[in-house]
Amino acid sequence: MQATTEQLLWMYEKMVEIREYEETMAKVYLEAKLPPKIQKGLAFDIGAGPVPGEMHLAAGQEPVAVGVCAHLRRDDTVVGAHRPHHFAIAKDVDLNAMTAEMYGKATGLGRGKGGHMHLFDPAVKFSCSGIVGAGAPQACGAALAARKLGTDAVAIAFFGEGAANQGAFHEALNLAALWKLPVVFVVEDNKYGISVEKSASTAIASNADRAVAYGMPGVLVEKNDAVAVFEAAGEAVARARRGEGPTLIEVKTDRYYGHFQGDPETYRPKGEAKALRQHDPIPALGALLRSRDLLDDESDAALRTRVSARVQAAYDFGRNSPYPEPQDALLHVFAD
Amino acid sequence: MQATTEQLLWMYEKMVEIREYEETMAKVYLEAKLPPKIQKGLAFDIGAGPVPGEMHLAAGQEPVAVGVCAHLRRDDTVVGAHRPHHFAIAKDVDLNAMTAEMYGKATGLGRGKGGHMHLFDPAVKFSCSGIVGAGAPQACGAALAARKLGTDAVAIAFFGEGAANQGAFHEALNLAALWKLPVVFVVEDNKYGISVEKSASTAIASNADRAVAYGMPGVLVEKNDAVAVFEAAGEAVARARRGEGPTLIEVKTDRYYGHFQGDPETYRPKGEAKALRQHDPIPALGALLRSRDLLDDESDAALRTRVSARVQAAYDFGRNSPYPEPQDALLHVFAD
Amino acid sequence: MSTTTTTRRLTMAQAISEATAQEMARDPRVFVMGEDVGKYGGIFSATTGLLEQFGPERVMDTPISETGFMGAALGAAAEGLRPISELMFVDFFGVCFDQIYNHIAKNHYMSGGACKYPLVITTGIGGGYNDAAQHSQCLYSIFAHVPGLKVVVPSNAYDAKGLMTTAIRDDNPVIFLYHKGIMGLSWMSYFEGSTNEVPEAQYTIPFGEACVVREGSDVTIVTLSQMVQKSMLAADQLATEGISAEILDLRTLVPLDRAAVLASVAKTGRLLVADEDYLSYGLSGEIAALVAENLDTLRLKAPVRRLAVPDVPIPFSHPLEQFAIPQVDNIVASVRGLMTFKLD
Amino acid sequence: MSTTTTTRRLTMAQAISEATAQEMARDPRVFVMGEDVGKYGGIFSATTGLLEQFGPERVMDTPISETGFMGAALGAAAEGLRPISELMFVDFFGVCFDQIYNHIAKNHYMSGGACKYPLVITTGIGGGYNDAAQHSQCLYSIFAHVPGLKVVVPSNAYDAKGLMTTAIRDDNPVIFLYHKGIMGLSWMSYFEGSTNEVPEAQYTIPFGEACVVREGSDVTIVTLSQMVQKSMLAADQLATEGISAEILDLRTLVPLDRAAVLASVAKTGRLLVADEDYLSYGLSGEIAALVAENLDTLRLKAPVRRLAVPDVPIPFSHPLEQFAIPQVDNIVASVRGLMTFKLD
Ligand SMILES: Cc1ncc(C[n+]2csc(CCOP(=O)(O)OP(=O)(O)O)c2C)c(N)n1
Ligand SMILES: Cc1ncc(C[n+]2csc(CCOP(=O)(O)OP(=O)(O)O)c2C)c(N)n1
Ligand SMILES: [Mg+2]
Ligand SMILES: [Mg+2]
Repeated sequence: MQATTEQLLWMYEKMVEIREYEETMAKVYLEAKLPPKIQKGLAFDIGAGPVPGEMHLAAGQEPVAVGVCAHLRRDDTVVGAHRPHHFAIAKDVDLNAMTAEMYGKATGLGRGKGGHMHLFDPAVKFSCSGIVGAGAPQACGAALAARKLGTDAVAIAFFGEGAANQGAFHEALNLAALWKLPVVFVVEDNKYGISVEKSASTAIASNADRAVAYGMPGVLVEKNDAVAVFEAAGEAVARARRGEGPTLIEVKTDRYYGHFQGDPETYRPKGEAKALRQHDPIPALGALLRSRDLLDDESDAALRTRVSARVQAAYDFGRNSPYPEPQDALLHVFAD
Repeated sequence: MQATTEQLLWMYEKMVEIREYEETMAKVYLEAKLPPKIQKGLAFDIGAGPVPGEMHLAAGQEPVAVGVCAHLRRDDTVVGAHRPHHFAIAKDVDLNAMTAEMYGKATGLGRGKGGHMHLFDPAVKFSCSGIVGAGAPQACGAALAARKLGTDAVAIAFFGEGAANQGAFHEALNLAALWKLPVVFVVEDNKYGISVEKSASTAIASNADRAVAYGMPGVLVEKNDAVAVFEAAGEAVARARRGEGPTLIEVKTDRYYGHFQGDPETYRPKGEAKALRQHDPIPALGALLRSRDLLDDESDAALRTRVSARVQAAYDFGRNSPYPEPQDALLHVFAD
Repeated sequence: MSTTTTTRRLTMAQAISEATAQEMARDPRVFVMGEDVGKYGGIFSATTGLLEQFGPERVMDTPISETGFMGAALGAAAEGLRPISELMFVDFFGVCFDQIYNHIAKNHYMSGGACKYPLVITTGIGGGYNDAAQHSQCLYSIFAHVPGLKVVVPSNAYDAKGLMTTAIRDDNPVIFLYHKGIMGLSWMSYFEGSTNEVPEAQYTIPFGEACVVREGSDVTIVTLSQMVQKSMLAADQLATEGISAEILDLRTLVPLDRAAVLASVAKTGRLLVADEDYLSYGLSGEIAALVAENLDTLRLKAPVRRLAVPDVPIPFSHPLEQFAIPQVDNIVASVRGLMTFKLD
Repeated sequence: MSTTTTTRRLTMAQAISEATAQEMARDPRVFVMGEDVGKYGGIFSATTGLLEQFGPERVMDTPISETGFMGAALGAAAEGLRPISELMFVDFFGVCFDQIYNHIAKNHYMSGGACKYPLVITTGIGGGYNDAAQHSQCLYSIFAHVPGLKVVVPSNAYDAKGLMTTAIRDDNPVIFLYHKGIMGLSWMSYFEGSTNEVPEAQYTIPFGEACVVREGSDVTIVTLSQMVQKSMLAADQLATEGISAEILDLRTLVPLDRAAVLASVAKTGRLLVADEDYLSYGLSGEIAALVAENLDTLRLKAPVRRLAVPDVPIPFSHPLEQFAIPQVDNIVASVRGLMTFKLD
């Protein structure tokens, strides 16, 4: 399956958008979290600033999100994990409401109740979870619903290579294969589960080889490259839509930041992150586009201006939105 | 690995013992459970009689237990599941105390606290659990301990084909392979998880094929035959003892009774159980022994008399032992 | 023209499957999944007849993958379906509680109300038939402790049908816990009071309304599930001794009918909580605490008493299990004990 | 000759890792496993320095397989080892609770005392730093509700070291829950009172002994974990208003020091339970129930009050979270409220 010009340009623009989103967040997140504004003796205060709490950024992992989501419709479901921004953006989650959510604002997707690991946008069928591995069975449920409702919608479960050792992974893959559900399981192998290297957590080198255990196709995408992901995902999504069942894809990708912001990364070889950036997938796709005369300095600049406007508008929206009333904490435990 | 004469005779005798144990239990279990002794309107009363509660019998599945346990020492660990008698007997669990436990007596392995799904005999490192799949990680822990303590003991986790779709299976296999633990995982494929056929629960035909997902050897034993199991298990146990890591074995075996006693078995094709008994593994091994002049009518009869004495003594012991005092229910929540 | 009224007695199991069948007929979004819910009809017969009536696409046997199918229930509910997902024994919740309490219970809240998860988890609870420590627990306190789940614990067939219908129609996750010893199974002794008259037509019973199942003036027994039936027998016995016990069947723990508890205790001045869950940090404490919080308005004649499993796993052996699980005699003795006090 | 006494202040995280290191040095059977306990030193620094000191065979990073390694801890404990197994956040218990409560907690009982499982589960609890609904819970009530686990919830470094040493030496499964907001981490604001003087030598603190951390005469605040530190600040404020609060730090929930609660309430006549777990069906109910059960001997001046998370998931946003989790001001206000009553 070959990407159309439109798809290539869409992937490029979305990757640029994700990257800018994450780089902006890296800065915003640090606001008011460092001395001398914080408790004496602290180096950093996770609970301070306009965007408090944990923050897992996905810079470097853009190809996985865009390569898969390029094939999706609004009515396809995506379930992400604790590192969800790239998927959310690629699935066209409302950027303003998503950003407001991370600021904890009343205008946020979850009116400030969810935060960065709990983004729910039913309009585009996006959700995520802070519990490793938990999304995989949930994606099966969405796929089951599609079958029961007679649509050809598909569901994607995205998770990290660390999650592939959680029991939920196994149960979900068996269920999906057994019931021939239209799901695609996509493992982002960014080499680490927090500090633990894949080789210290996973008995085999590639999770794609685990597909055999469920009688489904397993595909390894060896390069952190949007077009490569696009091709693998295209076949998997098409297969799912045709009612032929699930696929397991693993993509070797790169995490540019720490596991979460503030991670001392002492477990990581010095300079590793820097070296990874030598193979940045965004300029790589840019170069491809240029080689095909689909991009030049001017259109690239225009695109980046457009993206910037969107991203910065979202941050402005988040920052300037009002907080919920404290007692609104009591609302929404149950639907009426 | 070829079974010695001693091993063949041991397996035969143990299978005869297991079968007699289960057939006796099937009768004892029914005592006082049928009308007119029970609540009016009931067809059966699970909570009545000398051996109340659930009862899962393993008649037909003897080859799995003896073929594996023939390779084990007292200091090797066995973790079984809710259908544990055949494993317990093959692991030389104290037959009197085990039987007394099922009668709920003070002389039982667990002083009557555990019952048939919860048999613990630390002297021979046997335990089991009523929770499907739960034993697999526990066997990994025993194997880890062996490594840490510098012994060459191994651990066996036995469970049904239904359990192989539980998350614990996946986590345990990955852990065992990752840490190269001396464990052997043995799946008893008796075709059903209660009423659900394997094809309705498992995406692939053989769980042995799931070994690939962990980079460990996977072995399918296609015949419900003690010698076949013995050979597969021999290599796996030896490999574990040599420190070369785990193996996954699946054995196709047969369940002669219902899932539990009292199971209406409406889900099972009529006559299936009867047909399975045509391939009874006990006479099959008997025939092999006879063909090698290792068994004749006389020695078979002597063996059966010996076994019967043991089994009936155990039931007598259980029946005649005293009940614990009611208030002993309060003891043993914590060790002092 | 005349209307014929026939009275039907159903077991609680029949009532639950009837409620489910009627709701499945009414609403095509409802479907059932779980282990052995199909051909077997549910180990405790809560789904008997459904496969025959609705076929395998709406009555789905699952692998033994509770995390898998509870998560799938959530995913399907998010898409507008209304799954009923059976956890065969509540004791197994530990293999899938993350899906239940971190997701099914919280996603509506975390989404700020944007997403709904209309699903029912049915599960068997309780002991008394020697199924030992991993198959005999009640555990409803744990489901009631974590926010976001409605918790239903019926004591008889009539209530079970109405509450199950309410549960299926509720837009929130509901856990519906049926005690095995009141299902009226043909293979387990059960309390007769749990099998009663059940109208054939659909009806609902609102959540959060406890039911005074026996009026009395000397003591209030706050209870639920099978313990309601035990309390009824105890009350009969107490009546012969001249002690008049009022029995309050909570029916739902979330929402909890606090007003009904307080009203009854205000009337009788004495409270016994009769519970089959573990004693500490659970239901019996919550009900007792309710009284402690209202000591400014209540006039008690005796301190509060709690009867529950005394913080031990459920033992297998018959005499041990009978000791660990509160019985009719224990209720009688506790009430007698309460009558000996004379506060103020 | 003279002995030099140096006073050392440790954070609670340092105290826990020191207790662990000293016990590992003393007893070769002790080992640690969990996610990121090695090179990272534990996400909340409970295992910092252990890998360097004891090497990877005794400090084992695990895959994200909580059921796998909790089960492995059980299996290893059965063989005589003494594992310390970290569940990174208590919130994740739902993926592995079956191993914990159906096996680790019950196997000793089900074996009639024949088998022992000496192991410690360490886990981070609590909110206050905007980690939202799946990373901010306390949940200790659930662990205390199911029988077979000892439940330890320290409030400061001194106690944490002594209790951790006791935990590792205990022949039973112990769950040791440390609140992230009192660990003294360099990246999270914390309550100063939790960092205190800790002797270098090993010592133990027995389980089941609550500690009066502040004496008072008007009201008893029964509390634990971070809420102890909040209560201390509240008591300072109340003192300026002439209200004398006694603060009882439970330290362990199983065993529970019931006598200490009753003694303090007998003295003050007023009880506030200050808790960071969910309100209903949990710890605060249990403590209130204790009072309700002893109304024949206690003379109360006010009804019991409970302060806890009001049965909502922990919301992310700062103002919402501050509202949901009881704060110093709420404690002050609740105590003031208690002082307005005059029962009898
Ligand atoms: C069940 C569970 N266990 C542990 C955690 C803590 N945790 C959060 S992210 C993470 C690492 C996840 O690694 P991976 O799946 O590879 O995703 P990545 O962070 O690399 O994107 C861990 C252990 C969790 N959230 N849930
Ligand atoms: C986690 C869990 N889920 C469900 C059950 C109920 N249950 C007990 S045995 C059983 C079937 C097990 O099938 P299998 O593993 O094939 O073993 P078999 O009974 O065939 O020996 C089920 C579903 C359980 N005990 N534990
Ligand atoms: Mg990763
Ligand atoms: Mg089976």
